[in-house]
Amino acid sequence: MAVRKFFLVFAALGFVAAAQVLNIGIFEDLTTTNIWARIGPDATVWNTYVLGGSHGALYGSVAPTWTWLPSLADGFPSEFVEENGKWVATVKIRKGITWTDGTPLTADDVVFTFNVLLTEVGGQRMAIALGGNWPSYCPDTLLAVEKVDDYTVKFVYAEEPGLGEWTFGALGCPIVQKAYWEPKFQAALQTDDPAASLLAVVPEGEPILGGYRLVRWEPGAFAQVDKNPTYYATGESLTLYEGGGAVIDNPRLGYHFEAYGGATGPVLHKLVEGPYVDSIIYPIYLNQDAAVLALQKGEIAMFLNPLGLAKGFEDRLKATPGVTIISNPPWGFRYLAFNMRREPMSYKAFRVAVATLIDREYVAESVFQGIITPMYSAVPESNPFWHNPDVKIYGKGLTHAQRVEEAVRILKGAGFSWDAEPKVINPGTRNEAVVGVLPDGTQVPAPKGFKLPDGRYCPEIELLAPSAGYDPLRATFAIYIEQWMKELAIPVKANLTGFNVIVNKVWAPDGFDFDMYILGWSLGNPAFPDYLYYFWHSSQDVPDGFNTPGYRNPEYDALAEAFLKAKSVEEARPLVFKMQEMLAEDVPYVILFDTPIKEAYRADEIEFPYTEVLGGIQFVWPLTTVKALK
Amino acid sequence: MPLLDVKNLTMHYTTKMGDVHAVDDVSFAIEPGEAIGLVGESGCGKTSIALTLLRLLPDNAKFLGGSVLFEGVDIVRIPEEEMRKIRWRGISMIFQAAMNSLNPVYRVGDQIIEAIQTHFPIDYQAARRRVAELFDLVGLAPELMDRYPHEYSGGMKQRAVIAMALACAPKLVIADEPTTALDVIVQDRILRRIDEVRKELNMAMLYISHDIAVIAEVSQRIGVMYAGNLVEFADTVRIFKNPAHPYTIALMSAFPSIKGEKRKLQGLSGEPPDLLRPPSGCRFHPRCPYATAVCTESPPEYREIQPQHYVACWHPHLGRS
Amino acid sequence: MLRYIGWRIAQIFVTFFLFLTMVFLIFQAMPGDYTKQFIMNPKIPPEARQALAERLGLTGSVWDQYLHYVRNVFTGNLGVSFQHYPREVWDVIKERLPRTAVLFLVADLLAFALGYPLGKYIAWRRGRISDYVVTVTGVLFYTIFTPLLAIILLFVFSNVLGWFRSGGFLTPSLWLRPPVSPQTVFLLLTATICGLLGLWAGSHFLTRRIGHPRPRAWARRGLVALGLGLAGIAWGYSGIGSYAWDIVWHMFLPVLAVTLISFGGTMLLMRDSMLEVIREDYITTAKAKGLPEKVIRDKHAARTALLPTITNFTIGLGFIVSGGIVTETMFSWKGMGLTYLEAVLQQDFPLAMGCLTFTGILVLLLHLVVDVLYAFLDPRISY
Amino acid sequence: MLISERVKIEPLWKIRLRLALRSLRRNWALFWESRIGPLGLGIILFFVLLMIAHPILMATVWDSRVYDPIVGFDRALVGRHPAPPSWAHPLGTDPIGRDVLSQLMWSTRSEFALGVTSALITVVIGTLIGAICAYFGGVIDTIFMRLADLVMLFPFIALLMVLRSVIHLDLWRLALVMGILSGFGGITITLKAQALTVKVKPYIEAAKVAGGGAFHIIRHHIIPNIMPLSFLYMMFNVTGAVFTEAVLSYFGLLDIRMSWGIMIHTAESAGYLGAFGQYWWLWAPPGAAITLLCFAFYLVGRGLDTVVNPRLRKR
Repeated sequence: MAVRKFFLVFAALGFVAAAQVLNIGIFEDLTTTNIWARIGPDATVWNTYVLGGSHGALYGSVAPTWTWLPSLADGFPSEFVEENGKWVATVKIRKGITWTDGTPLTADDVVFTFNVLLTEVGGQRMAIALGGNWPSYCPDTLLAVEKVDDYTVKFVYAEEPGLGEWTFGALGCPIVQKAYWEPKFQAALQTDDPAASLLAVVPEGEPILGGYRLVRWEPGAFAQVDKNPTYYATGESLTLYEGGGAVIDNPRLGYHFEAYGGATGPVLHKLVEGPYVDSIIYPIYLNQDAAVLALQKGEIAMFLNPLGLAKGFEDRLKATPGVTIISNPPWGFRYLAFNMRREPMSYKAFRVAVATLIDREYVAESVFQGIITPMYSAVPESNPFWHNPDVKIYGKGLTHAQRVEEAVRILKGAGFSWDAEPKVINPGTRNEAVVGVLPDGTQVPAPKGFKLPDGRYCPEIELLAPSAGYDPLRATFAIYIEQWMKELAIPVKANLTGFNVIVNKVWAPDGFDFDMYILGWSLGNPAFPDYLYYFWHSSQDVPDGFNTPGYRNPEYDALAEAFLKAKSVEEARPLVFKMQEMLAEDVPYVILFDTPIKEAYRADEIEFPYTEVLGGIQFVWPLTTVKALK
Repeated sequence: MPLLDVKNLTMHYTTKMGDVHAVDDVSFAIEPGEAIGLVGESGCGKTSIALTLLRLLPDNAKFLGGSVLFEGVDIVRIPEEEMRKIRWRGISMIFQAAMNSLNPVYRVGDQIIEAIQTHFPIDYQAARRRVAELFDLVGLAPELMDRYPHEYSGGMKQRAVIAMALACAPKLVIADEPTTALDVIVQDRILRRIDEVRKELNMAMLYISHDIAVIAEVSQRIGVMYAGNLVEFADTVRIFKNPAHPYTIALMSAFPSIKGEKRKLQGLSGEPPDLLRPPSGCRFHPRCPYATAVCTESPPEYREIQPQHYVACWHPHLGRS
Repeated sequence: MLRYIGWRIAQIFVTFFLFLTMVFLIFQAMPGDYTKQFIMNPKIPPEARQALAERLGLTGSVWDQYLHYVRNVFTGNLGVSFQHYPREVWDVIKERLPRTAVLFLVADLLAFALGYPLGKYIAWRRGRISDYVVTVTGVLFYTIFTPLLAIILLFVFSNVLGWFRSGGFLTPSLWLRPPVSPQTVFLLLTATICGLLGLWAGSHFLTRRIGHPRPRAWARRGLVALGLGLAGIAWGYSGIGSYAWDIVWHMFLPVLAVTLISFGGTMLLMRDSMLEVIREDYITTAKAKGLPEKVIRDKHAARTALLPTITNFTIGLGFIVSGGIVTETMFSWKGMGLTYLEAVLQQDFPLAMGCLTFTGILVLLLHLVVDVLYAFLDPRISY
Repeated sequence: MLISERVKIEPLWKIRLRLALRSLRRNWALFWESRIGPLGLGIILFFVLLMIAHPILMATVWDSRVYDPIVGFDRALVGRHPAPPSWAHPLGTDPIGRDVLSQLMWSTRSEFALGVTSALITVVIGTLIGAICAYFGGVIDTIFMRLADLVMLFPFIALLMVLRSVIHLDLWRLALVMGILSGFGGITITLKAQALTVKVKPYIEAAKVAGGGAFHIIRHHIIPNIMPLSFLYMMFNVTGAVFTEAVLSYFGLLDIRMSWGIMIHTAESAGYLGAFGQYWWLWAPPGAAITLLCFAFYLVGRGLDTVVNPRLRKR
């Protein structure tokens, strides 16, 4: 009996298969289906993978070129004009866009969305109370968003906003439907914790704009999204030209838009919006091995992982027929930070010396055999628009012996000294060392007694790094750095420990309690590297701030502020270049390396419009342009 | 022919330290319906004999010779399955520690019924009736049969155990220290009861005790054991009137006088021998006041010095002067 | 009896209270807080994190938090999970528990069904070759490094033979339009198992008056078989049989792993307690009574030796959370163990505390169960 | 004079020694008879050899730059790590080019250190508390017994997973924590039970009458008598400790630079674990090592059990 039923189900499955289905593995379960929570406290990458396609925003940076273009909006926003002390700009909304319940998208929805964020609850804006990414969509300087007519909204700022607050801030905010959320929001306001109540709403049948909507969530097992038949952009073509020009053409809405010089030069990409796949199923795998096996067996077309494939998985999948592996540069970096508030890290010479000692190439090429890429600048070169290729690189291309000598020279130059100074003997040979006997028989003692310029002995330095358990790469790197520094008799101790332990020491409640640490950042929007401000601006050198090294450089501060206030990326670019140079020069961080994002997919099941994209496919997922081949 | 005929029974325990000569060349016979006593200090092999008769010896017991004929069948040589049939139905036993010989997690009645049903194809109710009779017989209220052992007093347990031993109307019942755990008054009553029951059902009885006083009154003949040997065997009166073996004599002198207080074994220095390395010759010679050279050299043979009076000694104490 | 149980429950409450306090203190001692998770995103201003901290009740004096926590627990409220904000911890546990419950219930029962007779057997054949072989094997499985076993099983059954999927508890493609949620299926499975278990226990009670041992045994087997049959039919016709089947099929490997690992414990314990019982006089008596070996072994020796084994087994059931951690990770079985592991790694204190608290309650309850069980199994004990 | 001829007078220590030796011989015989005990002992000895061999090899044949278990790296095989077993690397190399055999041997030391230390701590605490509770009873007893119940309520590994973020768990701290935790746990109850049986022995009374102080009696009479049992539990605790460490390392929760558990973890996080047969040398050796060591100590424990606990002996 049971068996027969079993077959019936298979039959059903067969039927489903007739409609196009993609199986995409993920590694963690959804934690919410509520947009406020998903952008807010539950802003996990997994939620974004599955639900990211559901809501739309006025503007967005379009991969793979990260060109900033209107999506719900009609054309670019107006210039800002000053109206009695406030700064005002208007945005037009495309006509003909409908929610899944058939009602049109109007200014009311946009205004409502922002009003929710602007509402004062318990002495703070809802945006703050909700937390997560909401504050960045609703900057403090944004005063109000008003309806001009059904398809025009007016943004009112206290002062003329820059890219950070405007282009890459408010204009990127996801828009929700007023009709659906208004009553729930009002209800929430009546409770004693409106934010919490709003986050707690389970959005049954919420109308959406995006290409895919969640239809099933089997906690712990899988989630399924189906295509939105009324998706406004279906069939819309976006042509990107090498000259940077872009042309949007939407026959269905009869909408046409050209930007950045329009159709000039050869075409780089022509993306035609889908969604082409009827439904995407996201089975949850709790370890990568399971997912890899599934991929090999063809149970899934690919799996999404923010860290990309580990070397072993790559080795194993290379052999699998039908599986293609792509490699993309990461959008992030792992770094060594100095606590410049403490000796000896406070001495530039010391930091430079350490930077000189670190032989990224050796570790990258020999030890990790190319699974990591050395990095040098605060903006990864994977982002050519912002990356400054010619920043200062200490010790570039030197041999180990030369690095040691160079470092010693620098330190001595700055007044550091030793009881027994390090000397390299028989450099370049197999028994190259800083201690031993010279050919002429003179005994070179082991270096010891590293002293600060003022003659005091250097205090013990602790180098915090994730344990091999958490990240073998950083752990190993830390051990090498420890070795190299010890060679110069610098009293350093690598403390490989849990991630949380490091975070809790670095961001200790009362200020930063560390000497040196190694961690990593994954960076936000590639179109606008505003982290350059947060990580090194002196205003962030406060408890729980992000300027962990305590880098205070008025010149840099000025640049960083100007950068946020810039009106256009062209205006911002030179600033960013200068900032990178200063960072490379002063080394508050030593940018170490990152791992390229390797991704594997079944070329016989899934097709992407492009596979070369910063951060990899997972970084731009979900795609309304992917096609299923089965 | 005797009901049970033990001939030159020899049984040793193998241990890491060597062989323990538990039973050496023991012979005696029991006639149907007769009551026999076996006395000796603890560790002299009495219990070993009992266990041999039921073949309940531990794995390391080694049977070295002789035979045990029960109704003409040599029960040390028959297969286990047949032996199982003889157990309880042919030979049953009243164990030393009655307290522990009942399984605490089953009702007393059921434990007896179990024995009955193993040997007779009768149904539960019939078996219950049988148990009721038995309880009645040993002086227990039949309704007690549905109680658990821990609900019994010492005396009641003892009675229950006796009832159990009688359950299958065996031809021979071995009573190994049947009453040691009980106080004197109860001891006496129970022994009498056993004896009456024996006469009623006309069973043979083998009493085993370290205290000759206890079994004297209920057994017709008495065997005295010392260090694995049966040293003297005769009817009770004879044993008391004129014991022939010096050891028996010593035992007698330990018998309560009128004053009632016991005396230490008289004239006996030293301890019973270590059965790992039993003395040469007569095992009793190191403690024997009358020991001579011959005693130390060769073991005395077990012979009939007078009709129905068997002794193993070079210098038996004959007659009285 | 009732008075005793009442007294025990009182004790349990005290212990539980202390337990709660300990749990609370441990988590208080943990450095940093959940909001640190967002340190990784510079776009989130400190105020926002502050707001979150307040909402999660991470501010306020330790004492207040403590009172708040204890009050909540005793009112059946385990707080709100950080990871799944604003979902209730209890809600999360409710979702994950059935999966673990079924897995471990089945596995532990199998382990017992395997270990109990084996222990009985080798104790009886003390010192023979079979004794050594079985003992050593048992110990080997008992001490094997769980991940290793899991790897081997996955290797053999999933990779080489390809009989089972390498993880998860259902095949998504089969569950696109299911008439029931897996939750329900898991609950029903649990119910079925408990039902059969109850029937098995009950069968002893029902048949206790049947005279001869053999028909009694048959009657018992009959009852259990009947139950099995009915359950099978019920599942078959319920229309969700195939779904249940899918889950059961996924359960195979983890169940096998847990069974192999845990049967040794029962077996060795049973062996030892058998060896002790065998020396009891009533075993000699039983022999003397001329009972067949099998009866002596199974009825007299094993029955008494069972008691300590039962205790151990029952209490063991309580530790499914920690027991699950490794197994569930290896087999991608999203149950209590994994939930706890994640909660700890993510510093989702309420959830982690919830899991611990839950374990505490479970174990304490099982202690009570054991007491009651004893009252039935051992006539000597009467409260 | 006869007497003086017959009885030889010996110094007390000689007699003591002889007795000690005899009992040792007897116990060894029993232990040997258990058969599983010696098997375990054999395996343990094997690991001890591995442990001793490592420093020697490092000092003689192995170039530390290649064979260092933590920062070693074989340039000869660049691009081919993890390399399968070869003459240079009998158990191959791990994903970042370190010699697996060297790691295996090097870790043995820490496993022993960990296991034995924590087990010792456990047993010392357990014995003391057990003895004291048994001797004094009353409030002290109740307190510690309740405490034990409480400790036993906590799932061990789960608890350590939490503690790890409270305490920075390196090898020694882990040993300490585990030792203390299980020391106050179930072991106290068992040892107390044992101590109670000792307490009622007549010679304790005698000692009391002779005016022996409480602690004198505990030290000279009770503890020596529960020692064997403690020793037995020690073996089981070693198993527990090693296993726990392995599991925690496997999850990457410990701050240890190298251990069997971490070896497997490295293989897993580098994505080689699931390839099973293909990269067996990454998981099989450490996995087997963990299993065998736990297995061995457990067997020894059971072997001792037959010595300590007569009821388990063959009759």
